[in-house]
Amino acid sequence: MSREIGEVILDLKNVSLAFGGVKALTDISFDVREHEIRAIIGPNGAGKSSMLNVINGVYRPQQGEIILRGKHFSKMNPYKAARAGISRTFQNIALFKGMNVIDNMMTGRNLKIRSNLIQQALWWGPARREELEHRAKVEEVIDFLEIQHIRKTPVGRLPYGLQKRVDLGRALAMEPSILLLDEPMAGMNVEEKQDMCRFVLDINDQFGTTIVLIEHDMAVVMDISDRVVVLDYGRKIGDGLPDEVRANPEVISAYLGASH
Amino acid sequence: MSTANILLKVNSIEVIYNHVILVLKGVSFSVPEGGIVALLGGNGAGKTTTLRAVSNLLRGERGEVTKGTIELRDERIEALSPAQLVRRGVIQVMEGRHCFAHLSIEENLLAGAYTRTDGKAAIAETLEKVYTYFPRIKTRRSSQAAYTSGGEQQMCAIGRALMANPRMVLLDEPSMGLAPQIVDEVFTIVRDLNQKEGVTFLLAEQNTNMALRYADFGYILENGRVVMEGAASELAANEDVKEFYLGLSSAGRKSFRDVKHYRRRKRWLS
Amino acid sequence: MLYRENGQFKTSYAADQQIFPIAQDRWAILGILVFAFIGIPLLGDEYLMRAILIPFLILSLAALGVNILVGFCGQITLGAGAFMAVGAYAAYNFHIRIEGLPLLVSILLGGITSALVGIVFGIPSLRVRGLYLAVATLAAQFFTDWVFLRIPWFTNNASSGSVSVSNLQIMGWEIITPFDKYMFCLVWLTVFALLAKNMTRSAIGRQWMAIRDMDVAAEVIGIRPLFAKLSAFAVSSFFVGTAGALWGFIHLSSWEPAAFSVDRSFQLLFMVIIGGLGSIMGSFFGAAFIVTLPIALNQFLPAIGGLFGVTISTAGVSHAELIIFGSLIIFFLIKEPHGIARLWSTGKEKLRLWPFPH
Amino acid sequence: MGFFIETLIGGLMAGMLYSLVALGFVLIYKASGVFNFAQGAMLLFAALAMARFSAWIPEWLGIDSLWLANVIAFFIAGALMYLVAWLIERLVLRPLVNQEGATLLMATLGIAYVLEGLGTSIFGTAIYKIDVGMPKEPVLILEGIFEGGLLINKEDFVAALIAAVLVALLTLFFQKTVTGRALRAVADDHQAAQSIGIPLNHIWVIVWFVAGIVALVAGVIWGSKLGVQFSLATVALRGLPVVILGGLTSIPGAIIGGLIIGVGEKLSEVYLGPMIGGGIEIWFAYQLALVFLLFRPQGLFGEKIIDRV
Repeated sequence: MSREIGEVILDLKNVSLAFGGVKALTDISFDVREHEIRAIIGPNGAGKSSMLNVINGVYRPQQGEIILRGKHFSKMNPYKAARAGISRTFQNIALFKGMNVIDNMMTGRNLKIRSNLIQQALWWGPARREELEHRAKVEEVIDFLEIQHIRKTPVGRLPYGLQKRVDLGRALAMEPSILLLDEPMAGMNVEEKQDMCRFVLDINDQFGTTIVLIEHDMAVVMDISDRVVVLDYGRKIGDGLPDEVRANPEVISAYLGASH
Repeated sequence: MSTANILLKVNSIEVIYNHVILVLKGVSFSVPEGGIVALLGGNGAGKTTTLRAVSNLLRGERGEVTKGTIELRDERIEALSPAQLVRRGVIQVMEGRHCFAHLSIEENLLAGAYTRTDGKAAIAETLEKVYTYFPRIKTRRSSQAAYTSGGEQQMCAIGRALMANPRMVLLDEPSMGLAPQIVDEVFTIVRDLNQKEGVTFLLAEQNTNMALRYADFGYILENGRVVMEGAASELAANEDVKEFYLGLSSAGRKSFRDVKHYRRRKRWLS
Repeated sequence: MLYRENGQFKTSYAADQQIFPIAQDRWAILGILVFAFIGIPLLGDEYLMRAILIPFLILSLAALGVNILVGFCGQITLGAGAFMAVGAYAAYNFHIRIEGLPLLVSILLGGITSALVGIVFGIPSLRVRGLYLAVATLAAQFFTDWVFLRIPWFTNNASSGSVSVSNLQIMGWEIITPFDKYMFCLVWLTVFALLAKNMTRSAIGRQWMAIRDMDVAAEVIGIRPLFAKLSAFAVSSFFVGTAGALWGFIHLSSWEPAAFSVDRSFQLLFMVIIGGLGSIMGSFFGAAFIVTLPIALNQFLPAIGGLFGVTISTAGVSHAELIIFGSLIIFFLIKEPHGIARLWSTGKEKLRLWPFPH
Repeated sequence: MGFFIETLIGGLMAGMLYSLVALGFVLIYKASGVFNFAQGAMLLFAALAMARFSAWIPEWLGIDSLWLANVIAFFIAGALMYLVAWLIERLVLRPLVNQEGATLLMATLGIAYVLEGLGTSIFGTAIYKIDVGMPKEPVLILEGIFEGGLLINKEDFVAALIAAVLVALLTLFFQKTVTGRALRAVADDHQAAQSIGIPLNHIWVIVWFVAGIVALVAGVIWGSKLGVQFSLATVALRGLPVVILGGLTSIPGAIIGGLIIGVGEKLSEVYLGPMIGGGIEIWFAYQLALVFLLFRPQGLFGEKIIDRV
């Protein structure tokens, strides 16, 4: 494999997050290196999704800071995160249900749109040109994800597995440098998981995108991730290479259970 | 399966959503009394729709059974309301758990006893029984359901269904989004309930591995049709099932990293 | 088998992104336009224009505006009437206070004022959602009701807010007859419908819809809710405001605040919901339905009564109108909760599949 | 000072009535997720029925007792409200199950038109009186403390008392009974409630009926104060700011919100009105609610919107 894992580009330092007194994350530090696939695992309610939400600014941690390519953010917000090249998918699929596949993915190009409202209303000059350019870009992503046959289908009508793929497509349309995936394989059978793994690996491989991934399926995590961090009750209980984590006794008792 | 103890019999049903979208194209299967039957298959295969057709929760989604019959102990049930079905002992635990977010766990459970007419004492007894099966949620009994974890919500949802004293539970994706350990726990409880209480289960599951380990019999759905059926052990031994649903090849489990960029066609489609 | 897109292959994204990608649709819409611009003026009488067509055109414009906000951006408003009022009274003030200001400019300025007011009343939408927001928009309604009734400056010291305009002309074209008025409104609506369609099919429209469908996800992909929501309020209020100005200037020529009461707001909301939320076409369907229904009832009820040998009193007719209007609305919502536009597209889909369903 | 307190109390009393209207909204919203714009029309319909039957019954049955006539009329009007609830469930809610909020809202506007049309064609359009023997005379209290004492309307006082009792009963019903729990379950998740065998249709009839009774009580109080006429339907518009101030899902919110709006309206009308031209109470109530909303988007007591990403 040609990709080279680079320096740390995303670094979380001592992050703590609480909702009305209930602690979701306690003093968590971890880093992500460029081009790696970084997995976050842990039991339900361990704070995995909260972690992603902190990274892209949906939640504001009470303590700690986020360092992105050397820039310190004590307050991240989703817009800033998006500008900085972070995109994500959602655990419960957060597609725009009233739009078709293409339009959903076109929203991913939003930050790159330069024309203003009036130009768009007149469908004139840069507005029209941009629309075509971005459409071409989106079509590339559609080809990559092999969803050509559904490009005009309203997303609400798609089966779950394809919705997950469109969700990924929307995130990819942003051409992110860091991609956060929240349980991309939940509720899938092995065949579909294989497809999804292939996409994740290809994204990582072809575009060099750094990937942070939450996943329950241990087989998937062990096979495709470079490093794994393990959370339990909002604390970090393990961090390292997949094999190290699998051998960590604390991780076994909290999460994996004896049979795995 | 002998026909003597068939509890539920579904006969080539067809389901259409919104008058135009055909989702089930003639699905037939049967569930024996006291069995655990699994409906397996990918997303959009029609598992959830099948369960909804049985429990008659389709109408809210603008779907309807347009052909075929569904019989419970030889009684046609397509026209019954969900409430009437619960009174006949058939109850569904929906995908995604659907606990009452603002009610406490205990209130959730008690709400499950709405159709019971056998008095408070009997309900209290069932509540205790549910708590013995799910000790984990007993400790959270007074928390609002919205603030409990996914595993606890799944247990709450199953427990809530048990409060109705059902003979048959339709379980939709019980493992979805749960940590491996919790999935084990949930399935173990399902087996216990089946063996000790004699509750019949019809479950729809993506997690083929888990489902086949606990079920007696399985049906594989694809594109709204049953493409394969058999005893759980037979299915688990089938080469196609192994490859496409369990991720095993003759050389043992294949790493997800080594998945090829092309796929072999399934034999039953060719 | 006539309605097919078979054989119409798109060779460029530009072709695929046309407003009507299917050739049959393009011909149909062209036909309608030709009929509206040439056929109706030749065939229609003055009553038809005054009582039905002009109100239909203006209210369609307002419905377009409401649909942008409610249907595309998902912010329910019960205060659309207020913005019609703002548009009408603002245009009125520009018209009488600035000597020689062209009519077009007055109306556009009315729209712009309405857009600014819309932004102010849109600010709560950044915090408040759904039905709470819907009720909050009533604040705008009651506030403007009061302003134009009680503050004499806005109505040039006219009593009880009643004002009138006369002598309307554009570059020498005097707008007097129903025919002139019809043409003026038709041109206006055609232009603005096109603008609305363009917005909804480009980036700004996608921003609105993204906010409507899932605001957290929209933020995460870099859409600022502030800009998306307030721009929807502004554009919507602009449309509604110009519609208000047209309603006052062209349709009524003299009016008072009651012309833009809360009932008007409900009426507009009915139009977009019955017509189809998030559909440009739907706005026209809805407006047509709501404008013609009361007139039809009014005409036919006594006749039907007569058929059975009952004379229905005027009061009886108005009561029956209420009942039938209410029932029909419920009936429509049940029949197709997504509005006539959905009925239309399902019909087209079936036609496309015909004669082989599924 | 005395005048201020009188205004304040007047506001509180008026607020209690707003609370009753708001309560109808809250009940229906909680259980069926419907924002019921027909609440005003229901109130008008109930009040019209009460006014007309209490006048017709002595004629028809030849009884002299006003009290008895009122009781019978109340029960007839109540039965009528049950019929209305049943019809609404059958003809509107059932076919529209699981539709979006805006669609349901429009449907209730449709219901409002139908009810207004029906009410006026059955019962007529004149102004009617409801005489339930409410004490009309004002009383002076606390003469020792304030100069000239405080002038309190006894009728308002009785009305407030009735409203308070009604609210207490409803709260008990919701929190303590099996049906109440089922109602709350339905309010949380229709489908899940259906899946465990709670019959939605039945629950909705109950809840619309309860809201109908609340409308009837409010209609009787309001009607006996101001007479029954078509404009009573617009009372609902006065209840709306109360609902959003208090929170769409909170019964205590409806009460407290009503009081705040009542007091706010009266004080603003008396002290602010003369300065800027009068007639400000309606929009003032809405603006007041709006300002509150900016600080608490789910209303004062509304349940926090629990959403997880």
